[in-house]
Amino acid sequence: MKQMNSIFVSIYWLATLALLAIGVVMVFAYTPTEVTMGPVQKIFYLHLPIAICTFFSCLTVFVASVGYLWQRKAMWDHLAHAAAQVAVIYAAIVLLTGMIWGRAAWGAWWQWTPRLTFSLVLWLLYVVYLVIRPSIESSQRRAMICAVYGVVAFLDVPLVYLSVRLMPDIHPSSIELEPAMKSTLIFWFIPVIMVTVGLIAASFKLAKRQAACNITRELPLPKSKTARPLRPTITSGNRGVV
Amino acid sequence: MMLLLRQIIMLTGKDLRIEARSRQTLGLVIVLGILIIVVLGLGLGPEQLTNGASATATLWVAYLFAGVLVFEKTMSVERHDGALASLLLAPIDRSVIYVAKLISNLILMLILALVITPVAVVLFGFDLSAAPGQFTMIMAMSILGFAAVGTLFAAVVSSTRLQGGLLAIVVLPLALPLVIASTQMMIQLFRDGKPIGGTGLTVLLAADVLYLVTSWLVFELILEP
Amino acid sequence: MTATDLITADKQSPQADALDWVIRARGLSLHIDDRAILHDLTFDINPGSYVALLGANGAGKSTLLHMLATLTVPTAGELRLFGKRVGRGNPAIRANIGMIGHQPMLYRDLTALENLVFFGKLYNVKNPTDRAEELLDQVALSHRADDPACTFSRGMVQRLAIARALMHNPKLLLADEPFSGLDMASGRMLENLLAQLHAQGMTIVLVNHDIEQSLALAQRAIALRQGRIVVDAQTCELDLETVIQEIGIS
Amino acid sequence: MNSLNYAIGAYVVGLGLIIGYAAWLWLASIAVTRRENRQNGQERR
Repeated sequence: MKQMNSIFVSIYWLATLALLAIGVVMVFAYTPTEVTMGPVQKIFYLHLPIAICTFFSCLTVFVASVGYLWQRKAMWDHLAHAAAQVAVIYAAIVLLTGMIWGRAAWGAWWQWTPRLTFSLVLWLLYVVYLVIRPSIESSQRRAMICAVYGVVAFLDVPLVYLSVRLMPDIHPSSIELEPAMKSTLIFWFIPVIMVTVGLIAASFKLAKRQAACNITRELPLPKSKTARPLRPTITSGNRGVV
Repeated sequence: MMLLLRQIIMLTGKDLRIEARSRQTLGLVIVLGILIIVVLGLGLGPEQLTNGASATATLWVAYLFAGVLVFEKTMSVERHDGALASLLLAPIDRSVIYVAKLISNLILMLILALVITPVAVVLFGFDLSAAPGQFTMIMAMSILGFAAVGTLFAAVVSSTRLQGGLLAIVVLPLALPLVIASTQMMIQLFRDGKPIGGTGLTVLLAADVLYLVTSWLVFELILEP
Repeated sequence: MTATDLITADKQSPQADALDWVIRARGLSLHIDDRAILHDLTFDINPGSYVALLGANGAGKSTLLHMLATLTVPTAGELRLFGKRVGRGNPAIRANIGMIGHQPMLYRDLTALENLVFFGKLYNVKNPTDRAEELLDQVALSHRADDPACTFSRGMVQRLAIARALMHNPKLLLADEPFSGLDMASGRMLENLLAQLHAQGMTIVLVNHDIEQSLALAQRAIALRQGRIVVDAQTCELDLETVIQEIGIS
Repeated sequence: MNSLNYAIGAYVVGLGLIIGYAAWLWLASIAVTRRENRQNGQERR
């Protein structure tokens, strides 16, 4: 069974890589350059699917956190941790590509526009999730705190989205997509979703195996009948104190 | 219902009596608030300060960090001698403990606000005269949401021996929507002079309701001696 | 130590006498992070008995005591206290349980009297102040009633903790390592206090790492090893050697 | 033309982060396998 599994995994990743490569070729060779924005618009085909999948991984963190709060099984915590890692990586991509787009289109790396601020705050929210994990020793306590944080952070996302829209939006840009562009965009969703699911699954499996290794399994205690335990020295002070 | 109210009043009374008796939290927190305002005020420089928006930002920073200290202190009182275990053993509802602790935190934050806001206004000439009523309303709603999340996570985090900056790191990002919404509304209010729009208020209201409800539900699950 | 009656006799509600057990555990087990802390514990504790939970560190005795105090929910098995099944949120059952531990479990900034009155009100005890005064008198702390608990010595705080545990006349007293940190005199005094309570019909479950002291005090001993019951017998039939060997103190 | 470089740069950054994370996961799984073998080896001996 193990053998079958690893074959499937390698096929899965090869297919994803192939699709990604095709996607890149399509973006730079097949799709026409957008007239008003110029070639920088090509970032859109990566930016949008990754943004959607960021939301998907945040949702997974939320579901896994609720799962842990409800069942208290370590498995949920591993899933939340895995999904949070992917969420942070993806939020970083959305943030960076957004900044690059802003730099190319309006000349500044950073502007307090609603979209950019939203991805920054989203990234911050889930980076904090990862940052607080190592500073809590007991695994049960860590799972508990992260579960509560995972729930509240996800519920925070719509609030951030709403409050960010209060900010003045200097460059409202909604561009019209030609059919060729649309097909590339839709095509790009396939590899990105495959990568997301693959990364979350791989990270989840890894977290589970790491936790299994961490459980301190001492060698079983010698059966009391056979091996004589060390006789505790019973002095007057500590009467047989263990 | 009356019993719940009586229990809440009892617990809040206990918190405030302990605070009055030990006087550790309030003095510390007020001085920290003033320190933050002075540092930020000096940093921003006089010309920046006249408009209300930077006043809100400065006050927000003071409230956030002083507030985190309040939440940490009021919860450590419970943990100190294992008193929380006897509270949990008592035949009272766990949400009563949450509401009582929230109210105590709010009272302490109110006292904190009543002290450091005038200090900020006097020291740096914030002219809140344009819309003092709306200013207080916005700040009150934001502090309520902030305290709701702060109290929940103070209980969650306090159970680990390691407190330190953990509570601040956890609570501050969660309070960001409140900060963004209230500062944007202040900008509209003071700099542009426009009355505050509906979305701003809905955000604050939604945040308050959301934080209160989630904390209420989750508190039951996470409170352990 | 005045031997007045710490718990007034009439408070014993008839319903408790009808049952022949106070605690009935069936197959209690607890798993944390897929590690079994307690394995399928089954035992009955009948009213008025003095039971000692023994075991090496980490054998799960404190966890079991917290479970009996309904503070921890078992992952499997059923626990019945005073005839009622323990589920989520059970104020009625908790009203009959008193607990003392190595921590005093009260507010160090409040005075002794304020602490007792506060907890009394929580258990809606009628006229809590009189009850508090009476208990402070019995634990010989009435001269310190208005001093904050932080000014008390370790022994005095422990006596105050007992008074707090008895404020609402519990039928079951759980003690989690109450002797730790006590000097000889306060330890002796605490032993007498517990013996007196037992004489007046209180059911006591004591967790203690000092095995000889527990064997001397308690009627019955339940020893745990790695979350399993290895010994459950009357203390008179047990001797220190076998218990130490059974517990497998390496 | 430099906005094309920005577009290429964005893809390099985006895919680079994904591949970097995947590589990190792969390395970590090798480390875990080594720990598992050692632990299993220990018990069998």
